[in-house]
Amino acid sequence: MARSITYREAINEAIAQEMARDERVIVMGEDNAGGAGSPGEDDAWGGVLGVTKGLYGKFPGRVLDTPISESAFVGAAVGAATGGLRPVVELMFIDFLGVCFDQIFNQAAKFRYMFGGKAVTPVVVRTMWGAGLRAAAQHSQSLLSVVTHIPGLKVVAPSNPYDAKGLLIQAIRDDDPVIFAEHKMLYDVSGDVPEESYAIPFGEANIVREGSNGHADVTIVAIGRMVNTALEAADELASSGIQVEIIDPRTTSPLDTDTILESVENTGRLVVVDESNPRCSLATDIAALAAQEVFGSLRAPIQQVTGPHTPVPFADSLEDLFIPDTTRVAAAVKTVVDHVG
Amino acid sequence: MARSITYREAINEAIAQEMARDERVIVMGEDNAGGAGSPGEDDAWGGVLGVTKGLYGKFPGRVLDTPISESAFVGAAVGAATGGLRPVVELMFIDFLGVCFDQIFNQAAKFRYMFGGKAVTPVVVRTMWGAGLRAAAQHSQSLLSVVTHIPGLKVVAPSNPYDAKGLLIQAIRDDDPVIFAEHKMLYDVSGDVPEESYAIPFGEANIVREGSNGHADVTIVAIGRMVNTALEAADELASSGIQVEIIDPRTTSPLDTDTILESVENTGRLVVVDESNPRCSLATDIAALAAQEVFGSLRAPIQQVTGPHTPVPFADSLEDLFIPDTTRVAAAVKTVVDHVG
Amino acid sequence: MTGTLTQAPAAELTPDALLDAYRTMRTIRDFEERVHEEFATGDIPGFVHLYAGEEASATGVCSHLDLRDAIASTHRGHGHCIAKGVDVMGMMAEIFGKLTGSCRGKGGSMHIADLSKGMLGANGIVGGGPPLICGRALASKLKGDGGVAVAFFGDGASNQGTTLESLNLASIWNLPAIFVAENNGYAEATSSTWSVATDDIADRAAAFGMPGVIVDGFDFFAVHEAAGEAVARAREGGGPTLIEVKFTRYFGHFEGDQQLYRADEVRNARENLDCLKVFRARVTGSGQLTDDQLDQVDQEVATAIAASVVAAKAAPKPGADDLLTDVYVSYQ
Amino acid sequence: MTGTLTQAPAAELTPDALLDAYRTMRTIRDFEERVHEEFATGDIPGFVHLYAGEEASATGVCSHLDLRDAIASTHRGHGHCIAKGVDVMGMMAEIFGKLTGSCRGKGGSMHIADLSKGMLGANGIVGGGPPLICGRALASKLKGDGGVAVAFFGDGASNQGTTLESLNLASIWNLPAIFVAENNGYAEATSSTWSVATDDIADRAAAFGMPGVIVDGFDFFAVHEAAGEAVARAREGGGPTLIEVKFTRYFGHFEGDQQLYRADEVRNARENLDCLKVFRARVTGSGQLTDDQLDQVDQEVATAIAASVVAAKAAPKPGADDLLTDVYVSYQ
Ligand SMILES: Cc1ncc(C[n+]2csc(CCOP(=O)(O)OP(=O)(O)O)c2C)c(N)n1
Ligand SMILES: Cc1ncc(C[n+]2csc(CCOP(=O)(O)OP(=O)(O)O)c2C)c(N)n1
Ligand SMILES: [Mg+2]
Ligand SMILES: [Mg+2]
Repeated sequence: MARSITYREAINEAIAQEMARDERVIVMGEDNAGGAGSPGEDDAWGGVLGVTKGLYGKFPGRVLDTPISESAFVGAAVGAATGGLRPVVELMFIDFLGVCFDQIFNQAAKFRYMFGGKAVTPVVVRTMWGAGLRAAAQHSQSLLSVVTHIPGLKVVAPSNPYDAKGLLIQAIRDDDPVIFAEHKMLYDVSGDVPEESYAIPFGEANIVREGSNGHADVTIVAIGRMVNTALEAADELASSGIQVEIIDPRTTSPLDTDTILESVENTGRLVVVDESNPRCSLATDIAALAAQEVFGSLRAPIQQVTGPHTPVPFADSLEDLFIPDTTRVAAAVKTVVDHVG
Repeated sequence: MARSITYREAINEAIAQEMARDERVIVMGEDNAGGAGSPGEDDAWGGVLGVTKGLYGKFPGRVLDTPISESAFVGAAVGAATGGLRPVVELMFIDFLGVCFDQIFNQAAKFRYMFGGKAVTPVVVRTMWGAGLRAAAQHSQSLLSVVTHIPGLKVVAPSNPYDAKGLLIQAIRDDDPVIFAEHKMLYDVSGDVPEESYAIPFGEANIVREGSNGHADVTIVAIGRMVNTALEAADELASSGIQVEIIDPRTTSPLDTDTILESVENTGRLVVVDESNPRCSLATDIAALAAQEVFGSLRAPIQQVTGPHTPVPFADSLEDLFIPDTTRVAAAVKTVVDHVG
Repeated sequence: MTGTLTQAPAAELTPDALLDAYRTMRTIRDFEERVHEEFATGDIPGFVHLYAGEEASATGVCSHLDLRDAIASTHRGHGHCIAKGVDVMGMMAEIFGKLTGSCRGKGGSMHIADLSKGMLGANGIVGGGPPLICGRALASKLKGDGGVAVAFFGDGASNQGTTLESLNLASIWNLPAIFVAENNGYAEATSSTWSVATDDIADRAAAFGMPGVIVDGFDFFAVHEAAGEAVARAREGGGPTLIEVKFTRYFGHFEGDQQLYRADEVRNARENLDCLKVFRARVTGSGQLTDDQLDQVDQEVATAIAASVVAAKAAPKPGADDLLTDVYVSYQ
Repeated sequence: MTGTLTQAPAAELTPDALLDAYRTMRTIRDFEERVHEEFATGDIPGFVHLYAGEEASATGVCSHLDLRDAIASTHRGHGHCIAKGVDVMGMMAEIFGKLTGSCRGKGGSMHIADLSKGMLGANGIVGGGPPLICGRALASKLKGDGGVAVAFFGDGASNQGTTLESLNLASIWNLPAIFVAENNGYAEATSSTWSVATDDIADRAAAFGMPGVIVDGFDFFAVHEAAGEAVARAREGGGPTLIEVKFTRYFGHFEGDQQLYRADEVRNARENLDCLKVFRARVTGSGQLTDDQLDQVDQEVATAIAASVVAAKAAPKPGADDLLTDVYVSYQ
């Protein structure tokens, strides 16, 4: 039975269902219950934006608050994963990678390979990413390319409540370390989500919009919140007769290269929309993939629509300019459609 | 007066000359002198591979050993840079980014922007990168894409002793934070280096090999040690009549896009050679650049020759397979030359 | 080496110095109360963490500092900025995201800085400041300019590796650094009695070979005295000190926090411990200042803060021309 | 809570247990001496850090552990592996980069692990292990399996933020964790008397609310006793302990280190303090074991180590088929 719930609720429900199903699943993070040692209510916070709210009451002893020591507690989640638990640890903002990156990329990600295939490290690092909340340079980054670059990590970036639930359930059941990146501007977005548990496999992109009558002029690959921006742009473009196919990779590692390449082979035109900084980004990754694998089908330059090579600014006027919008996406699409080869 | 000295000596000389020239320049890092508090010789190490050896004797009080606390001492270098010094701090291996990344990417890199253009942070982070020393997964990484991704950082990766000296002098004089990445397999490579001080500007690629008589069939962009691999491959290819132009960007941020694009416009074919892991890498960055900016000139798919999506293996047999070699580079060149459009 | 709560006398401070201290504390209080109100109207974007209740710490410490000296602050940085002399007009404009802000609207509340005043920035990263302060202290030491550097950080930050490493580094390098642990009892909703494994944060000083002292953070004079000792020691080459300042924050962790995790400790603090009240009682009781003098400061401050809000609201926002500037000194 | 060097009696250990301990220490010593020789011939690639001289630490601690228990090690990991029961044949092959190695040649000396033995890996990152051990201890605590988890780390690592954070986390979560600071006097060339701001690393225990104890690392019995107490406390839910073990490493920081930073402290240690000598004197002196029994162990160990080298040299290297495997359990 599907109901309309928010992205935040979908994430909460995924964790709750997996905790009920598998007692090895535990949750930890700063104020994930909230109020450890404090005189007031237990479960006073449920995480800084309330995503884990209520889990503490349902699963006493399995939702742990942590001190502000990301290396120690993210590392503890990694260590616990090698010891038979399946921790879901929250790194509040992906921007805080800088104080615990070692435990993620040199430890969790590399154990299996370094140890000759003999380690299994089923840890999920939930973390908030993306711009838009006026949270400025240290709380608004994407950094998805940084984790996608690392062999041994899987990276998930759901763009809607349905995917958030299904992908998180898969992440928790998955035997490899997973970075589960929740876009902070999507928490309050609602969508239809089945009550029952379901897992969405990794590496399977979602074609969120097909062209019209099996035809599309351009392929857009968009990540996270940019899927919505692309959808809006596509509506506009459709009214001027341009048909866009939009692919949401859902997981950036593994990446569903087949679906992307097949679409580009059909359309001959690719626009990648990614709010991250541009250099060595997901946008370059996907563009380079197409330029290597389906060059013969390309009929126009591959356009990247990304944030600029700057930190994320605070002022709303600037942040709105930083984040790719429908105008920029539509302009990129028009450029490739108008391209004369 | 140029003499032949090693990459290691060139780096040491650059630091020594800048320390002599500007008393604000200081050096710090683990055992950068070596033997702090120990009963034996001072300057007992000069860094783990001897790069800073001898500086302590020449500049007493300006070469500081540090405890193993990368966050604290890299952060201290950053703080000192805001306080009027020009620190050259050593992060022994770039793989150790995980224990100090915050001070680099959230602090040093962002100060200027976050503070509205009012900060100047002239810090150089010297660090060792690259595979080949049988140093295994946690001491062999590239990670250049991770730092290149970050706005506010400059990233330098010299491929020979001459560039190492000139670029390091520039790095020390530069007013922005610089990651100076020394390839560990190049330390013992010798080349002609002038004794006198000189600075090589950032963002100016070096065309290390031109085609023949102004003509080249393929452009190779190669990074760091891969420049030598590309040169070897080019010699082989020349003997089978294929002319290759090789571009060494020298700095990956800023990137000399003009030189790269101009060459690709001439040759119509691009191969990027980068030993890093492939996803969201420098190889994708440069490939995507060309696919967007000079699509019309491209006559073949853009080939990326990189390490695989795995950690760096220990065994020599495996590590040799990990690192791109001349055979793979030559094969990629042949693929693009043989491509029928 | 760990001391306990002291009741320090006001004797050695001149009336002017006392008025300055009061003005600073009152400015911080008014600033924060006003930002609290403005936030509620929805005009202020982003995350805002208020310092109200903690004024005596920033003020007591910074009253010993001059332009040779530097401080690093936290996400809760407004008080430190004001105490170190950053202009409130620019601060208020920054919080509103305006081009006239201290950081031209690019930083916001969590990144206000003024390097010309030795204010090295609020910091969005818990534990981000202490390493930087080691560097500032090192710079002063090597340059021999007599400067000291102060890291303010919270009880939560006292568990962060970056902070702990910095204590060790400052100690073995014998730096003119001061570490001020502002223990307001909570890191977000988490109690410091739970998150800090020792009774007092000051106990950690011994683990890093430096003196540690605890002071009543509602008492400007207590902070002032402890900081004075630490600053003097640092200036003389005696190395770093850890000062733990204990008090309560008056507002939520950030604006919007419902504070279910605590009861009415704030009411008690506001009524009985408040640093402004304590200060007034002390200096009028001793006859050093009169109520009239203090009231006049209150008036002047209220006017200045009100003006800062008016100006901030009227100021222009940064625009497209500003997006790409200020990333590098030079690039390409 | 900080203790001092003790001379522990050998009384409570059975002859079999004593023989086991001796065999472990002798195996480590022979292994390391042999790797040292082989490295000199150029057959062993990469960085190799030898544990010779420090055998009593790994052995004294791990003699209390069983398969419920886990350890995390360092770059100097061979001794910890052997003491935790990792097969020396696989270890030697791993160091030579062979397919028969513990990690199929992919890890090398710095990454030997055997999770089936509760050996969570050597670690190339200084301070990499303590956070992981918090997690292993948490897993044991939540599962109620009575397991304990031990982080070995060096004096250099005791300054790393990851280590310090872990001490606090283990304490406030009341974990069955043990932190063994192996103070061999140096981190590379840097003296611990300089890099650690306290007199003793064990002093840091108080800063994180746990007991701290110092033991003579050349004395198996001293380590054994201290570890026994800590393990018992941890198993009973009494929380973590910090044990500082003091000794000297016999070889350079890594193979190739010229050791200009120290004089002949090693000769003195080898001659007068050596853990194998001290052990032999103690157990033969007390009549618990005879020289013959110990000599026989020496023989057996020598044979086993020699065999491991022969096998390692003869074993195949991993090849192209192995490069891309073992990154994920499943991908795509
Ligand atoms: C590295 C990092 N982790 C977590 C956070 C989120 N965060 C911001 S403030 C805060 C609490 C800080 O508590 P404390 O240090 O006591 O300072 P206070 O807010 O009480 O002034 C947390 C967890 C952060 N900004 N940076
Ligand atoms: C994070 C990190 N920093 C630096 C190094 C380089 N390094 C390897 S071992 C070592 C010294 C470690 O000293 P200690 O902890 O005392 O252990 P010991 O070598 O004496 O056993 C250093 C600096 C590293 N591997 N990881
Ligand atoms: Mg606090
Ligand atoms: Mg040591």
